[in-house]
Amino acid sequence: MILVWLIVILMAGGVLAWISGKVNRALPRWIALGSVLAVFGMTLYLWLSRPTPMLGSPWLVQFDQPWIPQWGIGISLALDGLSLLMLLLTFFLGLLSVLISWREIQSKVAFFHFNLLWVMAGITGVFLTMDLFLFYFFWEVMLIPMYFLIGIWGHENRRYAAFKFFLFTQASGLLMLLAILGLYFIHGNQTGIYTFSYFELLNTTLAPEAARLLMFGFLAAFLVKLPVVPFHSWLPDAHSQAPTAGSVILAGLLLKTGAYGLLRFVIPLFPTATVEFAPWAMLLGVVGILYGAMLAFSQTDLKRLVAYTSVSHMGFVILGVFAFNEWALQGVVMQMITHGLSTGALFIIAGFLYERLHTRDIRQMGGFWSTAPKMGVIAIIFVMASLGLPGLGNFIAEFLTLVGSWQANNWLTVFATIGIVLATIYSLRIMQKIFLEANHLEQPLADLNAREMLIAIPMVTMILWLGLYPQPFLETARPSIQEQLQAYSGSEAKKEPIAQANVTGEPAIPEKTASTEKPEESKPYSNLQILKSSN
Amino acid sequence: MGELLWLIPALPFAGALLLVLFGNRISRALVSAIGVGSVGIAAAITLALGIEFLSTRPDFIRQEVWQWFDVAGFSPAIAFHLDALSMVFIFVITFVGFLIHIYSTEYMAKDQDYARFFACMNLFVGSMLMLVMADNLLLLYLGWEGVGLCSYLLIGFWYKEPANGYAARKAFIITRVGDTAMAIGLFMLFQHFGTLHIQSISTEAAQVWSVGNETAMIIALLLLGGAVGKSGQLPLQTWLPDAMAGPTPVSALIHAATMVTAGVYLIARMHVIFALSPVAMTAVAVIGAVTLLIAGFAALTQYDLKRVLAYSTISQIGYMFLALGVGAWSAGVFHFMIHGFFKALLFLCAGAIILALHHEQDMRRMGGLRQKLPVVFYTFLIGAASLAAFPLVSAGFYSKDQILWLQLAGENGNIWLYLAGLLGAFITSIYTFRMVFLTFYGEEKTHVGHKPTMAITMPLIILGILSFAGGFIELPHNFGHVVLFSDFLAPVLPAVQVVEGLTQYEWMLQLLAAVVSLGGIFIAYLFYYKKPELVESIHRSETAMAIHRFWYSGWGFDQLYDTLFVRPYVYLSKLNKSDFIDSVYTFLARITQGLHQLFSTTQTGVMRNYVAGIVVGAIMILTISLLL
Amino acid sequence: MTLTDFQHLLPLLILTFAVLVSMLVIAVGRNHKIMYVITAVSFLAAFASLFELRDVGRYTIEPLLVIDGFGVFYIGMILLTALLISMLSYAYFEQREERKEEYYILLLLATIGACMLVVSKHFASLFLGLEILSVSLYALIAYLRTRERSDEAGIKYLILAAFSSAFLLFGMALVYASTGAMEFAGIATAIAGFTELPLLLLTGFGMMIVGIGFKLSVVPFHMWAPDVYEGAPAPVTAFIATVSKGGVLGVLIRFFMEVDGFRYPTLVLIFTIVAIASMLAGNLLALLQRNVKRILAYSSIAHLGYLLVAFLAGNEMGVEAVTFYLVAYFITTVGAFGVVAMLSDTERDAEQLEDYRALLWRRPWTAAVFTAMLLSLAGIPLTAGFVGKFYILAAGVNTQLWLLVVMLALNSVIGLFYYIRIIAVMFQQPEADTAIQPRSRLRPSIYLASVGTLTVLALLLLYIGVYPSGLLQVIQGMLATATP
Amino acid sequence: MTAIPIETGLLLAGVLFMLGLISVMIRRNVIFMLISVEIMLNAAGLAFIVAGSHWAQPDGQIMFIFILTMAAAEVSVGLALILQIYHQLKTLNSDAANFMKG
Repeated sequence: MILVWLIVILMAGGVLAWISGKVNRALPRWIALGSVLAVFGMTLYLWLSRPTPMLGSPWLVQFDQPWIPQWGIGISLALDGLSLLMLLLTFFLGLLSVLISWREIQSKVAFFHFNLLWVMAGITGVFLTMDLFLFYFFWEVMLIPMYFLIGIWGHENRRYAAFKFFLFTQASGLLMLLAILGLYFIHGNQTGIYTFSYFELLNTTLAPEAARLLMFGFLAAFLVKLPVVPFHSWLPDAHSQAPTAGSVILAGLLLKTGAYGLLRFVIPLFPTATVEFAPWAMLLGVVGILYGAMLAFSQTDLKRLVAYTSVSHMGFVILGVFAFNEWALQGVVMQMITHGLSTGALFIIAGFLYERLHTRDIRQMGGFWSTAPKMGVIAIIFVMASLGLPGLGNFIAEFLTLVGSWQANNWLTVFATIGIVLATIYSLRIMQKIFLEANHLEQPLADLNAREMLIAIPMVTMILWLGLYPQPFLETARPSIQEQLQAYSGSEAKKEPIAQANVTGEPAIPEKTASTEKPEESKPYSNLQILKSSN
Repeated sequence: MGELLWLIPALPFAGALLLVLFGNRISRALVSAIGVGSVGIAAAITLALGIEFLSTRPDFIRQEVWQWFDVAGFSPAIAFHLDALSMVFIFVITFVGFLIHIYSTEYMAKDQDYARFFACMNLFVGSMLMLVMADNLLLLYLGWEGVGLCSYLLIGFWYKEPANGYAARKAFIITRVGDTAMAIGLFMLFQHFGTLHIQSISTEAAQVWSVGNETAMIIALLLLGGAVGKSGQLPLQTWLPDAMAGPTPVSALIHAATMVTAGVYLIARMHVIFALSPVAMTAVAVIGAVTLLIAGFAALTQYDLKRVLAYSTISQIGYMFLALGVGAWSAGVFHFMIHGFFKALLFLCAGAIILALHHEQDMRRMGGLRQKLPVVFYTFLIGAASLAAFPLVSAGFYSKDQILWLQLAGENGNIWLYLAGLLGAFITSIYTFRMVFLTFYGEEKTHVGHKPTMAITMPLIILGILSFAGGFIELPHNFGHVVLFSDFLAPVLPAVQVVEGLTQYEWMLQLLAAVVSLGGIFIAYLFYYKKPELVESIHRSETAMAIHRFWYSGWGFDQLYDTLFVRPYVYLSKLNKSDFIDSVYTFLARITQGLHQLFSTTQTGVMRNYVAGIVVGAIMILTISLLL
Repeated sequence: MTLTDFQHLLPLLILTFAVLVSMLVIAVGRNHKIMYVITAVSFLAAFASLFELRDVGRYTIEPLLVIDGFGVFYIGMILLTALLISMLSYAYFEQREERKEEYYILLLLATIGACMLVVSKHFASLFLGLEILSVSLYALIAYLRTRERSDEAGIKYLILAAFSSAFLLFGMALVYASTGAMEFAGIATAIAGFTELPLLLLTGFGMMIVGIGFKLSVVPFHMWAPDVYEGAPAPVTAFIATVSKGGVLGVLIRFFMEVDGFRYPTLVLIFTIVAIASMLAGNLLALLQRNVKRILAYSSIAHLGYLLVAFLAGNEMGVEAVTFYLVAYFITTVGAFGVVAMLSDTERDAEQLEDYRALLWRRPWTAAVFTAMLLSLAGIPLTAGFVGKFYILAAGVNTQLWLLVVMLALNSVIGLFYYIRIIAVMFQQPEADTAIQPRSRLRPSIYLASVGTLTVLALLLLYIGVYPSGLLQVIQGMLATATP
Repeated sequence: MTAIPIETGLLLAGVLFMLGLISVMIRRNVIFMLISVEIMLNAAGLAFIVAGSHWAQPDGQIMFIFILTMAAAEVSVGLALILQIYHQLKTLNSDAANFMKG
């Protein structure tokens, strides 16, 4: 029930914030802050109170309630380590988003906070639902408020950006809807039970051809959202035009829903098809890493630059997801969190600068270190995080991802690793152009004030914590990651799962009754991986 | 004592943290106290630990602070491993680091970003200690990248000058190229051993792989890539001369004594892997030999005092690589230590000179400083003697002689490598004393402003003593036969196998080395003191000047990389600034708009056209229904 | 005709009675409010009488009509829609035409026609219903005589509708000629006897499609739609878009189910082409259009295309999907035109995109309702339109009409563009000059009627969007009894 | 009286229909367009009568009566509208009524 409350509090808070705008201009902010704090507290409590799941199942909390029984749709919410981490990230960034908007947003405050909270409600729903219909429902619910956030409070080119964002995500989402329906009917025809329940659909037996098509349907949505390179072009516009809170939520959370979808749905639902597609997906990832990094280097709009770094970083996510091993997937989960923090922080800094300078053009910046050293220190920490400096969270993420992907594909990993050099190039350029060199400004740039430090310090703490002692997070994610990999540990061992599946037409899905391996048992399996892949 | 191990890196880190948080709000004295004090205490602990280490002689001391993370068996810890090799490095880092910190309190006294400087320096010392004390390669990598960051921050310390920023980025990016190779090496190591714990890898690798194993070779070469990047060896050496843009204490600490030798440490640390691959060993030696020559020639032509020293650093690290490449592990590490002393000394002296001459670095505008800065002169002379391997009385002689000797006598030795080393030694002594003569002799060209005080001279004197006396702990066996150093390292690094029957000729080679060194000094004396017109005559020759320019530019590597990598990348990137993929979607949108326009023209508003439309539709439907 | 026959025809009879009473009332004296009340009450009464027929099963009034769950549901839908439209009309006409009373007679008549359509099972009743509907519509469209565009729309609709009726009739005649029956069931039996469909029959079907297609305004018979939508008064437009099309679609479904038209690949092919063309042309035409009423016209063309997708699924689920979608579409369309009607002034309807600029800041609730309607048209969750579109897609996927389904998805995206374009205009920052533009406000009481209607519609929209189960249950229950 | 074959009758109706159709397409005068539509409707009525006589049923003729009635209603509304149009445009040219397009 706590899961429903999470969503309900956010939605109700949003409506309340909207209404309260009539009473008082500041009230919406406090209401928004209060509701986000409430849900953050609840999630934190969940995390602290139950660090390990019940034996044999990765699920920590579940909630089931029929919704549209005629179609087998239920309000089925479930929380495992992965979703828990994502929720923590969501509410953490949500809290910061409310704080950064405190000064930035001055028009239509009430409606802004309504949208902010509803985006978060949608994202929360996406991370929690175990019903594909409901998943799609929330997937769309998060779009509209986001559209408004960009379209109303964005920068000069906001309408174009908002349109682009909406059309891209909607188009890809519809393809996913088709795939969901396809799966629904295939499953229904097989078993006679028509349901959208994730747990039921996991048991669907798919012909290879059908599996491939359905997988592409799901992929379409997630790859666009992630985004992967040929489908990324909505992102720079949306990110650069959105208000700071919008950018933070876009980069920190919305992109993560794509990664989450890959982990939660694509991998377990289509084990054989994904194995087949894996090299291509990894290639897309690598292309994304390199292409994004290259484009980031040439941008002059700070937010656009950071947006392209997101493209690059998200390349690691898809690279890792399709490596199918625990290291890579843990790396992906870490990447989701750390990228949320580091890129979010960079956007926040861009927001701070914009508030002071009213420009995002880095050609008009420079030398701010001398007058704003605090901002400089914060910036350098996150710039370093973005180039993957060890000791900061992103390093753990990228290193684990690459270690994992190396087991799967050597050459692509090599190119992905080269991406880190390119990351260095663009990251240092940010530092150079904004904080170093000579200062052209007539008035000195004000350094961070207390409220801004209140935003920055937690992020720095988090990124350091993630870099130096990520174990609590990894521990939380572990059971669910092992669950997602279930389908692979079986087929990988047989060495040629694809060929087999094609001959018999039956993908190698192991019995679901064989529940999660215990953490202690993970080691032999990983050894198996090591021995298997020789080059 | 062993439980204090973690304090050694933690103290500088703590110092850095304090300075970052409060540096702008506290007095300079307190900043110095924190900055210098943290490293000083670390040095004291190192000393205490070292004494205990020497007396008890354990194989190693390990201390795990916490488990970093643990993913499916990949479980690196934040754990420190202290053995003889690390001991040597820690010693150099903390002591030289401490001295340089003291020196900096005076050198940087007038700088407005005093706290930032010490914060970065402390951070550097901490990271460097992390690097050499790590018990697994991932933690080592953390230190490795950490020092890279500090190097970046400190090279670009005076950030208002864009050129400094450029040099800083160049350093970071080029070393990152090497690091990428190293990272891939780590992936491979992990793939094969399921761990990055150095000791486990070393023991297992020796069991699993035989000599000549291809995987071992690839891994060794990849690690070498990392080492080459960090240590400024060919082909990634180009960043080091530019790195001199940083304050001189930085050059002394990071770009001479410690960080740039991280590559040496890495190879020595992973010597088991390297030993398994003759190809990689040869590669190390050849890279060393070629680098030391190229850098030596380049050093000959530089006018900037610090650039000469930078090239000489590259060249001397070449020697270390040369030693490592033939399996003379302890000789390489020995040279590292001695080099750390005398190169730090030389840089600090150079810093004193630069400070005295109002940040003048061009040797052509120096001269006659012998009387004005006597302490600097004599300590510089000791350093120069050591660098030039002045026979018998300099530490450098013993360390370099050992390397040269083992090129021939060592099992993997090679006459060409030896000759390269010998030629290098000759050039070294020429450019070294060129510096001495140009700077300290002749007439005074620039007014001496700041006279160094205690904070500068004391470190110089201490380092001078070390550069002079450091060599006596390891003497050739026909000449005292002191093997304190190699004995100390023996549990970690195997001794080199000396070919039978060559030992008797060792004195001839020593003599040759001495002659070469003295010959170099003589030539420098001739050209730059006695008969400067000889230099003039060289400058008149067109070919000589072409070569001069070529050497001066560091053998054209910068231009080469510029045309090969930098400019194409920047060009491509700028070309695609607006993202051509975006135009695909724009095109789609255009098409849709075009279709809209097209369809709109059918809506004429004239009723007869609508009638016609219906008729056309009817005809189509009837055609379909009748024909199909 | 027996008493039970009358009982089953009660809704139609009530409406007819209301028409007669209205005429008498007008003859006695003109009063807008009374007329409005009579109309509303009669709609309500007719709707209430439907509850008697809820579990009717299948009751035929030979040879013309059949009352079954399907028909009852559609009649209910039509009646409610008509009621809502009449409520909107009251406010709309109050401030315009001086002779506004006859409007309600025409509205009632048109509604009777539509109701007739959905229960007819014979060409004659089909024709009668269609023509009652059409002839009333001619007058309704041109009701605001003083407006040029109203007349233009009226004459266009008249000529074109009559023209297409001729096709329909000729087609019917040909079908009759080749089968000898005008009852749907009779035609079905006759067709079942043929080994190969005779040319005459195919030609007849083809010509009927022209007639029906015109009423549904599907491509290529769609060209009248934007002009008529633009020219007609906003409530009438809403009526054309909903009741008229719903009725025709109802009879189409009935006819097709009866003769099992889905067995014939030719017919399926024709409808497939028509569906795809409608979706594409409708959406593309609307893309950069700046007249909101025309946008809605084009969007209705596209929506009919979507509906045909579910229709082509040809099974129970398809019919359910069509019905569900129609409900959602009715609510949405009436709501959208309601907003248009509410914002209109005495001079002209609020149809230019500029009229909506910064609406959110001027009239936030109206803008919110309109936004909800547009999002529903676009098929965004939390609205009925989403569930409807989902249902259609489900029906399509179920019968593996991949081409149609993918086209639908693609077109939804194109459609999205112009819906959110309107929304974007409404959300724009108010500019100094438009903000102060004075707008004549209606009397509060009348204003409230519209506001109430819109609120009800918006709530319904959300309710169905969030909890479609209830409606779904009703539809499935009603239709289960009907499908032959 | 011998029965006329159904094909002949339908052919006549078809020709009539085509005549009406073509003249709707080519005429500009609204009144003539209306008349042409009436011709088409009557063609349909004729077809019904032919079909009805072929099947020996009264249904065709009943339909014809319906059509006649409907056509009358349509013409009356139509003429009223045409009057309005003429008032406003001062012409009966249907092409002039093209204010709405695009």
